[in-house]
Amino acid sequence: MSKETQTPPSLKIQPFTEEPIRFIDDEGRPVGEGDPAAVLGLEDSHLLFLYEAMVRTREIDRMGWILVRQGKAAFYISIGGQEAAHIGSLYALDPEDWVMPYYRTEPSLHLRGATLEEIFGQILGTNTDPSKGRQMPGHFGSKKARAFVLGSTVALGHVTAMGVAMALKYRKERQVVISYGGEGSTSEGHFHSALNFAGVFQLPLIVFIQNNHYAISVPRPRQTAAKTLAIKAKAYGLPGYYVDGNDVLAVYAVTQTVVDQARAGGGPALIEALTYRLDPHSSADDDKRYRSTEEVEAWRRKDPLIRFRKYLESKGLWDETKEQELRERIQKEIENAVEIAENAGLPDPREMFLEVYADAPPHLLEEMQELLQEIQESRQGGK
Amino acid sequence: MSKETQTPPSLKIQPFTEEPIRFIDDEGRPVGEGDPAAVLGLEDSHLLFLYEAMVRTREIDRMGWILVRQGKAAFYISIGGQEAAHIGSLYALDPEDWVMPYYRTEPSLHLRGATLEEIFGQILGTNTDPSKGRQMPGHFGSKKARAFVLGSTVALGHVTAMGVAMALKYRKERQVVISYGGEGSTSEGHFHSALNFAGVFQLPLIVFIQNNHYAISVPRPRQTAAKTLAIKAKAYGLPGYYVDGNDVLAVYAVTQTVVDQARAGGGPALIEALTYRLDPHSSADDDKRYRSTEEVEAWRRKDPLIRFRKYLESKGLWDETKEQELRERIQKEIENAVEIAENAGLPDPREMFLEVYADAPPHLLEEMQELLQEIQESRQGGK
Amino acid sequence: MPVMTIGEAIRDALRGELARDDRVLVFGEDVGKRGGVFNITQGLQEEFGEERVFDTPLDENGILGMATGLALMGLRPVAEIQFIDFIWPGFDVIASDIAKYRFRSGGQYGVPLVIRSPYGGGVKGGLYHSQSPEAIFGHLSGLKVVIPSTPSDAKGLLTSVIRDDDPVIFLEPKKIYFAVKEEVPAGEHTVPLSKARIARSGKDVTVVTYGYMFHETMKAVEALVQEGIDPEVIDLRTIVPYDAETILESVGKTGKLVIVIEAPKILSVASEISALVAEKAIDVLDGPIVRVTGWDTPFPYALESYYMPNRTRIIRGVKKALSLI
Amino acid sequence: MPVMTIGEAIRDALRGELARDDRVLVFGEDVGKRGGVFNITQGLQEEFGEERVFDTPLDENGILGMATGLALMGLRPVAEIQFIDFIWPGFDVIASDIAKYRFRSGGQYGVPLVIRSPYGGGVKGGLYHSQSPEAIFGHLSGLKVVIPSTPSDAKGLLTSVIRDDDPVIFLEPKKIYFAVKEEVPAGEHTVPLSKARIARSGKDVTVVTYGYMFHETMKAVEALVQEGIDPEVIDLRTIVPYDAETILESVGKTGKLVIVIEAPKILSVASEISALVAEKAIDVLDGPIVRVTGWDTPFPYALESYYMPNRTRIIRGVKKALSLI
Ligand SMILES: Cc1ncc(C[n+]2csc(CCOP(=O)(O)OP(=O)(O)O)c2C)c(N)n1
Ligand SMILES: Cc1ncc(C[n+]2csc(CCOP(=O)(O)OP(=O)(O)O)c2C)c(N)n1
Ligand SMILES: [Mg+2]
Ligand SMILES: [Mg+2]
Repeated sequence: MSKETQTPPSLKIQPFTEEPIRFIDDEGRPVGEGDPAAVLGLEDSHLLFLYEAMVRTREIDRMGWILVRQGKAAFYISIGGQEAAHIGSLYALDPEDWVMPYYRTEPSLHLRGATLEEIFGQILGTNTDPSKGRQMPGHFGSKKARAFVLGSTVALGHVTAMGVAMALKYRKERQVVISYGGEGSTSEGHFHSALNFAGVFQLPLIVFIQNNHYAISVPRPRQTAAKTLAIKAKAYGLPGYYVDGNDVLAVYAVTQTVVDQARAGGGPALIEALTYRLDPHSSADDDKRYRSTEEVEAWRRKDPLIRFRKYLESKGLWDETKEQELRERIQKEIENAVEIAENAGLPDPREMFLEVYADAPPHLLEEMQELLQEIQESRQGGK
Repeated sequence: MSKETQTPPSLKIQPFTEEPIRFIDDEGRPVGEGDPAAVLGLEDSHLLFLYEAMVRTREIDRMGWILVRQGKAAFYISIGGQEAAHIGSLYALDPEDWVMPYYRTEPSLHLRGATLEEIFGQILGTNTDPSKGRQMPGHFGSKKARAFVLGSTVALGHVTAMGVAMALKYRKERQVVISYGGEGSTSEGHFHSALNFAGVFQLPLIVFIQNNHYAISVPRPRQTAAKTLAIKAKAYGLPGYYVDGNDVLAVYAVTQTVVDQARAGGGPALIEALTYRLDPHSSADDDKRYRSTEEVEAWRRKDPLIRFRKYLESKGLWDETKEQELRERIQKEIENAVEIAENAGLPDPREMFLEVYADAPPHLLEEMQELLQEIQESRQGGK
Repeated sequence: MPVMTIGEAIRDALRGELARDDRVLVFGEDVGKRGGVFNITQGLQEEFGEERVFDTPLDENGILGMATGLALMGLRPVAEIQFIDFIWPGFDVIASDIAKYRFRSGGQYGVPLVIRSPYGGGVKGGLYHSQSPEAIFGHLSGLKVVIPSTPSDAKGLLTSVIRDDDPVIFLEPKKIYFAVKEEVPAGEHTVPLSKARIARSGKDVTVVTYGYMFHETMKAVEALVQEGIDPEVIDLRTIVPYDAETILESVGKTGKLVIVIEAPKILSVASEISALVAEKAIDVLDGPIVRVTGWDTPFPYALESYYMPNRTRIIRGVKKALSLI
Repeated sequence: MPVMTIGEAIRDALRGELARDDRVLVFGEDVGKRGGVFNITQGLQEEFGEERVFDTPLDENGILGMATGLALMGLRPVAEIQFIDFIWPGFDVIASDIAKYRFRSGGQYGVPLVIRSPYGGGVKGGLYHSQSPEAIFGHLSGLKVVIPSTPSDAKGLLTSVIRDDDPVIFLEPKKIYFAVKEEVPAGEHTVPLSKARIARSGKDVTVVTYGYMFHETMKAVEALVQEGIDPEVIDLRTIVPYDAETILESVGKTGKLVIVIEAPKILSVASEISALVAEKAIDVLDGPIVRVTGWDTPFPYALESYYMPNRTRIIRGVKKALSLI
């Protein structure tokens, strides 16, 4: 279900607010005048689509954790709690737009057509991964979904996305590129370079920061002395928006606003979405060491899914039966996809040598032969 | 002549002004109420000291260019036009404070006790250079003058200076560190890292940006879309001051304000001094390609030396005879110093190998022997 | 003597130096409450306070700039880079400042500092949590590069590098942080830099290695000995400036040389050691110098076990050196 | 054929590719009106407009990120880094993104781009305008590194790398930008990558070199020939992936090998070439493999002429290889 909406001109979203922009409160009640859906020109079907996308993202995420516990995945990095920030912003894009993911983006890219087999292939490192199991879980990208394949260096994607935006401008395309990162990513030079160049060249780049309060264990105030992250846009002559990242409608509205601006040649923007990571940083983390259960529990009550569901219920669009039905349907799809991904098997070692350069040079062909020899010997001798 | 002044509490210097802070105008006339010297608590002797320091800086600079023309120096990088920005800010420091220079700082470090022989030794690459001729002209540093020895990477000094400030804080010293750079240096990640860390740890760091309108040929608007460079401080939760860099009193006043704040534990600040480079970027540049003679001439009329001299004359502190006398005196000192520096001879090649590590490892001693052998053979055979 | 893992031995060295010398500061991402993502700095912040052991923003460039400035002022910073793969945003500080400060200042300033970081493969970390870039640091004149392979060396070498007057990159083989145990001297314990360790004496072939590969090599040696081959194994310990003397002496005895490392082969430490011997001791050599290395590809995730040198690959390498295959 | 310097030949190649292919963009610091600090891009902005040839902010990280993004989208960026010594602020883009993009994406994406930069000593540039860091790039699997030594190669190789589907670091020996002249083919001219050039045939010793050192080597050769020594000189041209075949064939003939480069010795390209031969052709060698290089120190300013390898040092190196000293 893709939307055909455009931000209605009546909608005035302001940069540099002191408080995050919100459309619905923690209890799913509209903030301000009128029903937010009406204000945003979103129909019921759009709202339901958004909710389903968030639930899917959550369920994919749950399965990620299960696969680690089952010993099938070596690692998992969660998205739990940040679904609204991802889905709300991705929803503002056209299919032709480009996404520079960060490691928490993986499950949400299903929204852009990445199949469940592909996503779980990535998590499991098997042949259904479009990137052939080359990277750790969390590093999903797919050309088909117009999502680039991120590396692990925090913030590096921002500066590459800036270059992508430059290409779009040079080619006079009407597409935009959105680059994701955590609040920790604003500390790296890549963030600085990306926004500075984007400002100078007025590029169609949106840097979308998920401020989830922690960079692993390091709390937000240790990341920067700036009051908000959005204010950092001032350093580059850009607008910076501060939005409630657990309010999918607000995230959508703000993103749609800047996407429309960028598409119209209005240049780049920075968005800070205030959210919270409900799970440990990754399957290798122990978050008890640096935050209290009370803090986590308090945020669990602000779960973006619960909040949006309440809103839908208040509009009579949702109930427990629908919820059950949805979860079950998704669960089945996921289980099926995991099975396919698992059975797809390990990538062929030979390809490793063939995809370093466009054409494999002699020394890599030689190394490939050595490896094949070694594999044979190991099989014989047992290594 | 060192000052014993402190910023009078009456002086309210504000960050983030739209226009540069000024105390005297282009014609040397006071701006605002009262005589700036009185407002700043500067006595006549202080004013004359400042003027002399600027003239010295200019004359050292002139000699730098002459040495290139004479073929004695391989390269020179000018300070002409930026004397007020350098001298005004250095004057706000205590002798115990620390300076991270940039390549245009060299002549002005004379103010902090670097001798003329040392400075010209650096420019000529001879034995009176405290750094033993290891670097190109412009890369002067002297531990005695509490000036670090910069490398050539633009902006790198900012991030090192941040570490120095951290040491000062850890040691609970009352010293501060000031780090210089051009407006181009604000584009590098080092600037970002330095100010971000300085903000988080509330360090006694002043980053002093000389906005001289060009980074070699690249004009200021191509450097960043931000309205001012001072505004970049907002990204780090810091105050950013915008000052007329050709007004030595304003530069002094602003720097003294932030130095006092930093010394009192008030944390870091950013200063943008608006100035202009009157000469080509360096002896290797041809500035005709990227700026008009008219533009340069217009700025020549705003020469910080002329401007301050007019102010002194209006106060009856200066006249042409004094000027002549001063210039001649300095000229003699400089000529004398150049001679000493020139005659000091080339550094000993052996030391190259001994100062890579604290103790030279065997492979470097071996290479040293090879070089000595080679020198001998070259002498015999002619290379 | 207490029995420790490499990780514990590193923590012990840090604790010892923090206690002994108030110029020592430990900082990096997540080194405080979290105790580092490998728990190496666990408990240190509690013990020594937030002024001595602290978290930084997520910016390696800032971390390294901070270390440089601290060292310039006479402190002894020990900066942690969470994974060596993430050091590149700060590489300019290393290449342009740290490695050259003493030289460029004509000896006026030095920057005695330590950059510690886990490196190497074997933990299913994929491209960016597995690399072995020691060659890159080693090529920058002015740096020292040190890699321990045993708990005792981990403690002794780290203590030595913290006390050393030069900047050091100290790389910790993460795969064996908690896998190898041995007795480690309690209290002060230093191991001299630029001195290799002859881990096994032998007469047939010299095998130079370091880090995790040392252990993989010892497994191969076991099998080789079964076949009647008697290798000498040298654990290099300091990668630059390395102990040429020990290597040349050993090759003088064996006439054969194999170098075993994890990194890609081209322009690697294996190439350097080979070139040293080919330059200085070609006359004693009576077989090819064989480099057993990772492949010249980025480090793969799913196929990690196909990438890293293992017993099989090492045995093949030694046999090549002995012209047996 | 027109006579050109290396600098002119590079400009000619850029002009040719800008004209031929609108995917080619040229950018960097001061490349526009200023025409680059070495005047290499002079006139190109006027000819092709500000959209094709443009100045950037002073930030190598931004420049390289821009190049990567452009390449991902199918353009053919040619980024100039003003001096290779200043590339480090952007090194993460190279090490983590550019070198690994094709591999990590399983071939979904590639980043065909060129990073051109002046490198090497000889212009009194001191520590930061003289370095030769080709070994560092060469160790990063996934990059190509190319260095021309003649005008004709400068044009042909640059044209080839712009058309190549892989990312390339193209290093230009700044000392001889305008010092060497020769006839250069007009119009389209390409030179194949990974093919070394036998610049002089000889039978006594193989000398592998590249860049400015090629010319210094030829001077030494002149003197050596006088003494009755007949060297074969190989100009490597592509540093990685290098032409092992040509080197091995030559050493097969001469049995002696000297490598002449400007960079410090440790972990250098000289070490790599030496290791190649010690691994694959030890049996044909009958003398030490000698590395003639810059010293393992930072690059000095006043004493530049003592640092760089010159005729004397090369002659000594060749004689060592021939066991004459
Ligand atoms: C350059 C770099 N340094 C360190 C790391 C290790 N690391 C991975 S995620 C992370 C924290 C990121 O925090 P943030 O940007 O806030 O994103 P979040 O994980 O909270 O979504 C760190 C330190 C890395 N991947 N890259
Ligand atoms: C990292 C880096 N890139 C490029 C250069 C070459 N370079 C030297 S000075 C300069 C311009 C600096 O401009 P700005 O910072 O405005 O200072 P100004 O020279 O105008 O005082 C450039 C590009 C360098 N030294 N370092
Ligand atoms: Mg975070
Ligand atoms: Mg400037």
